[in-house]
Amino acid sequence: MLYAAAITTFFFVGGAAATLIRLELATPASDLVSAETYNKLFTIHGVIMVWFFLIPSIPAVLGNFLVPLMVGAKDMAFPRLNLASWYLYVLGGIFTVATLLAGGVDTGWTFYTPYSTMFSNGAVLLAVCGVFVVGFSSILTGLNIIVTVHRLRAPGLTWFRLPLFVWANYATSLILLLATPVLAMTLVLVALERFFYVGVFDPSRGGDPLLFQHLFWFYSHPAVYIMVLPAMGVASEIIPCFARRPVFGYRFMAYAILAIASIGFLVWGHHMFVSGQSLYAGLVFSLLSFLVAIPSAIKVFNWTATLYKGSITFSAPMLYALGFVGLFTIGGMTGLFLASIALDVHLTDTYFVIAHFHYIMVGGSVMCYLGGIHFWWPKISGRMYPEGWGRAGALLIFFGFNLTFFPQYLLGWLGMPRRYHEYPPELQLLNVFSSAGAVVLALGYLLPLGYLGWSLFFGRKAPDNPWGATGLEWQTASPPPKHNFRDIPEVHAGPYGYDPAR
Amino acid sequence: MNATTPLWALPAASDTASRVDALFLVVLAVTGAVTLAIFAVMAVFAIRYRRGSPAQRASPPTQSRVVELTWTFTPLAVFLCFFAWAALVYGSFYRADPAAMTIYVVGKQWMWKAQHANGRREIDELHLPAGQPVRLVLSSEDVIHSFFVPAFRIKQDAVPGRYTAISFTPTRPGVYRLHCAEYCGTDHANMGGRVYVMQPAAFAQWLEQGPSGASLAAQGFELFRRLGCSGCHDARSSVHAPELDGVYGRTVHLADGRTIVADEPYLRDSILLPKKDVVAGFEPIMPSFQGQVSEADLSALISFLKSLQPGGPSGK
Amino acid sequence: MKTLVLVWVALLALLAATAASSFVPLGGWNSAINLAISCAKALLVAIFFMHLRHAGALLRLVAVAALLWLGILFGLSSADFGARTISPAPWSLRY
Amino acid sequence: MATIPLASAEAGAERARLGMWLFLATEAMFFGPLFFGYVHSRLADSAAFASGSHHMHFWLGTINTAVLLTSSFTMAISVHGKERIRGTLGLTFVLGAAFLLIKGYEYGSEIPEVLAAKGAEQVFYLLYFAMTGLHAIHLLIGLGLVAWLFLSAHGRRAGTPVEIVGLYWHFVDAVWLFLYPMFYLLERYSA
Repeated sequence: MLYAAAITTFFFVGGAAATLIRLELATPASDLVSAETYNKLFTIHGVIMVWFFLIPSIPAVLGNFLVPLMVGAKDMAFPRLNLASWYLYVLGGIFTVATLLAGGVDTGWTFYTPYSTMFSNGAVLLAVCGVFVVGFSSILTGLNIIVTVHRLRAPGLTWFRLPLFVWANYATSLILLLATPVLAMTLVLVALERFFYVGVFDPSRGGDPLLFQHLFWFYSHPAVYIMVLPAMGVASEIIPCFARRPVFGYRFMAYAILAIASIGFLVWGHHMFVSGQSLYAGLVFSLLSFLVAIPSAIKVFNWTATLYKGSITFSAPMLYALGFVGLFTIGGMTGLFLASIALDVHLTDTYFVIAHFHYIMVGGSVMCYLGGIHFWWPKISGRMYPEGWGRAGALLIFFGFNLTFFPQYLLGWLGMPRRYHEYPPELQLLNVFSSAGAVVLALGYLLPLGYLGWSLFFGRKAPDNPWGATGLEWQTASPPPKHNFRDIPEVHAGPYGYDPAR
Repeated sequence: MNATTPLWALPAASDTASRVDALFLVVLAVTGAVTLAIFAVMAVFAIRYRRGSPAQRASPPTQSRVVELTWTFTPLAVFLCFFAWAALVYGSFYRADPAAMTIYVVGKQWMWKAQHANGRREIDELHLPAGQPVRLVLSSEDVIHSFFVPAFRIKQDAVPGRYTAISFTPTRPGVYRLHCAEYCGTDHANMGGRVYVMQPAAFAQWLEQGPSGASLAAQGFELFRRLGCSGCHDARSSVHAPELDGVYGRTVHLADGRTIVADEPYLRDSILLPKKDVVAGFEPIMPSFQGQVSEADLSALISFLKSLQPGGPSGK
Repeated sequence: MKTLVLVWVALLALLAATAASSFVPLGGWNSAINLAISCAKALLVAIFFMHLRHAGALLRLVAVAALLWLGILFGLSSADFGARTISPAPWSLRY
Repeated sequence: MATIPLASAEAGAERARLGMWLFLATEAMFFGPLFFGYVHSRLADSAAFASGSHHMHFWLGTINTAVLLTSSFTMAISVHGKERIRGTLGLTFVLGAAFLLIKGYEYGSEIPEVLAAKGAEQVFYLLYFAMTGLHAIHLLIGLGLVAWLFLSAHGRRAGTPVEIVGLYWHFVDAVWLFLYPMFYLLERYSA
C-alpha cells in the first residue's frame, strides 16, 4: 500500500514530463520550452519512469502483496527487509526530487560517458545517488521474493503448481539480483570519474567510453525484462480467469519465463550496433537477440490459444490483458527489426526505437499493471471498482496509446532522431497525431486514479472471490487478515482449475 | 539542387539504402502477416467463445507438445534467415572498397567538420560524388556523437579518443539531411546539416575550389610559421625559447620544480596558457594565443608538434 | 576443528607462494599464477570456512550462478574489446 | 496453529542462509564492474600499472593479507565452536581492526604519490583507492557486525546470527585475496 501510493506519485510526475515533451513536439520549432529544459524533461521522464515506476511497479506493489498469498504463506520471508526496501525507495525518491530542485539533469536516463562525466552541467551526482539507492531497494525486494518462493511454499505446492505470476516474479527477482549491482557500481564509477577523474571511461588515460555502455546495458537490457516479465505474469493470471479455462501449455509458459530471464542477459550489445563496438561482437549479439524473441513468441501464441474453447467475459482486467497481448505482439515484432543488425543501423536512436520500447513498457508493463490493479483491487482494498468506468478507461488508454506511439514508428523509419526538441518541418503531421494521442492517454490515466480513489470509500464491498478465480489468494478474506490465512492451505492440484463448460 | 529532399519521401540515395530497404520490406511483410494472423485468430476466438455463445467447449486442450514445438522452431528458422541476411548487409557497411575515397569527419558540440584528402574542409556540409565508394572515418572532439544520413540508411557513432569508420556508395545526386543521432548536449537537435551528392565532374570542380593542404600536420606547420612560433622556437633564433624537436612525450622540468610529461593537454595549455607551466631555465615571455587559434588549428598545431620526433619525418 | 587449522595453514602457504612467485620474472605468467592462487584461496575459504562443503544444492547453485554471471559480463564485453579493429589515424599516415 | 519450535528455528536458519548467499551473489556482481574496469585499464597501459604497483608497500600488504586470513580463521572457529566463542570473536575483531589500521597508515603515506602521478599511473592509484576503499567500507560493516555479536547474547553461543555474519566476513576476506595480487604484486621482480 505504501508502495502503491509512492509509485503512483512518481508515475504522474514522470507522466507530466512526458506530456510536456509531447506538447513541445507538436510543432517542429522550439517554442514551448528551451532546448536545455527539453533535455532535462526527457531525462527526468526516463529516470522516473524506468527506476521509480516500471521496475518497482508490479514486483513491489503486486508482488509483495500477492506472492505470499499465492504460495500460501503468512508473509514475505523477511518482512522487515520489505519495509527497509520501501524506505530506500523513498530515500531514492528524495534524491530524485532534490535533483529536480537543484535544476535537473540533462544526460538522458542512460548517463552516457563522457557527456555525463565531463561535459554535463546538471546535478548528475544527485540523480546517480537516487538511482543507486533505489537500486538497492529493488535488490532487497528481489531477494525477499526469491527466498519466499523457495522456502515458504504451502504444503503440496510444488514448483509446477505455482501460478505463472509467481514464476514471473521469481525470474524477475533473479534478474534484479544479478543485474542491479552492476548498474550500481557503474554509477559509482561515473560519480568517481566526475569528481576524482578516475579515468576508466576516459580514452586519454587508457579508458573507454564504450566500457560504460557495456556495463550500463548489462543491467539495462535485462531491466527491460524486469519490467515486462511481471506483466506477462499478470496477463497469465487474468486471461485464464476470464476465459474460464486453464492456460494453454503451462509448463512451456514457465520455461519461457526462465528462458527470457536468462537469455535476456546475453543480448545487451544490441544497444551498441553503431557505437563502434567490434563487428563480430555485434553479430553475436544480433543472433542472441533473435533467440530471446522465441520464448516471447511462444508466450503470445499460448495466450492466444488459451482463448480457444473458453467462455470469455470482457471485464476491465480482461480488456487490459488482451490489449497487452496485442500491443506486446506489435512491440515484439518491431523488436525483430531492431535485432536485424543492418536495419538497426538505420533505426537505432530514432523514434522507431522510442515506439518499440514504449509498446513493450507502456503497452506491456503499464497495461498489465493497471489490469492487475483492477483484477486484484477487490482483494487489496476490499471494495469493487465501477465496472463501466473500468472498461471505458481501458478502451480510452488503448486508443490513446496507439495514437501516441504508432505514428512514432513511421517517424523513426523516416529518420527522425530521438531526443530532438526541433525536427524537420515535413514531419509535423505525424508528430501532431502523436501529441494528440498523448493528451488522450493522459486523460485515460487520470480516469482510473479518479474512480479507484472513489471506490476506496464508496465502492461496493467486495466478496472474497468476485471473479470465481482459483488462486490461493482468493481463498482468504478481502482484504486478507493480518497473517493472510487463518489456516495455512494445502494444495493438491496445479493452478487454473477452470472449466469453461460450467 | 538546393532544396533538401523531404524526409517523408525517404529517398534511397546510396547502395546501402537499397540493400537495407529490401531487407526491411521482407521483414515487414513477414512480421506484418504474422501479426495480422494473430490478431485475426484472437478476434475470432473472442467472438466465437464469448460467454453465453453456443460454441462447443468440451475438453479444451491444455497442452500439446507437437503444437508448441512447432511454434518454437518455426520462428527460430525464420529468425535465423533474418539474422543471416541482416548480417551480410551489415558486413558491407564495414568492408571498404580499395578504391574508396576516405574523408575524415570530426564531431564537436554541436557541428560536423569534414576534411577531404586534398585538405578541403567543410562544416555541417558534406559534398560527395555520385557513384564513388566513400569511407568516412569519424572521431569526436568531446562527447559521443552519431553521424546519421537517413537517405543513405547509415549511422555511425563518433567516439572521442578513437576512430570509427563506415563505407557506402552514394548513388543519387541530390541534397539530403544530416543529423546527429547520439544525444550530445543542449543543441543536439540542431547538430546537423546537408549532404550534397554531386555528379563526379561537378564534384571534382568543387573539390578544387577553396583552400587545401597536404595534411593536418602540414597545415600545422603552416600555422607554426604564420603565427610566428618559428621566430622564437627555431634553433637559429636569437630568442631564448625551448627547442621543440621531440618535445612530445618528453618529461619537462618546470620552473617551480615540478616535472610534467609534454602530452597533448600540456601542449595545448602551453599555447593557450603559456604562464601556467613555465619550463625551467626560460623566461615567461611567450604570448598567449587564447582566442587566436581555433580548435581545428590547435589540433593541426599539436599534430605538427607530434610529428617532430627524432628520426621521424618532420614538416621542415 | 582440525580441518580449519589445516585450511588456515594452507592459506598462509599459498600467500607465501604468491608473494614469492612475484619476484621471479615470468612475464604474463606472473599474473596467471597470482590469479590461479587467488582462486585457490577463495575456493578454500568458500568450501571450508563458508561451509559450501556441507551446503545444499541450492546454496551451491547460488554461488555458481554469481560466478557464471560475472563470467558473462567479462566474457561478452571482452569479446568486443578483443575483436576491435581501429582505423589508422590521419596523422599516422605520414606525408 | 501448532508450531514446532525446533523445526521453525531451523526453517528460519535456512531462510537466513539462503538470503545471505543471495546477498553475497549481488555483492560479487557489485564488485564486478570495478574488476573489469581494472582489467581494461591495465591492459591499456600495463607499464604504468607496474610502476604504480612498485610504490605500494609490499610488506604491509602481505602482512595485511595474512592478518585478514587469520581473522577469517578465527571467525570460522567461532562459527564452528559451540560455546564460549567470545574469545575468538574478539580476536576476529582485533585482527579486522588491525587490518584497517595498517591500511589507514598505507593510505596516509600514499597520498602524496597519487597527487604527483600522471596519466595511466594515476588511474592505477585511483582504482586502488576505489577498490580497496570499497573493501575497507565492507570490512568496517563487518567489524560493526562482529562487535554486535560480541556484545549481544549471540556472543555467548554459536548460532544462526554468528553463521550469517561469518559468511559475510569470509566473503569480504575472499575479495581481498584478489585485490592483493592486483595491486601489490605487479612485476615485483623489476622493482
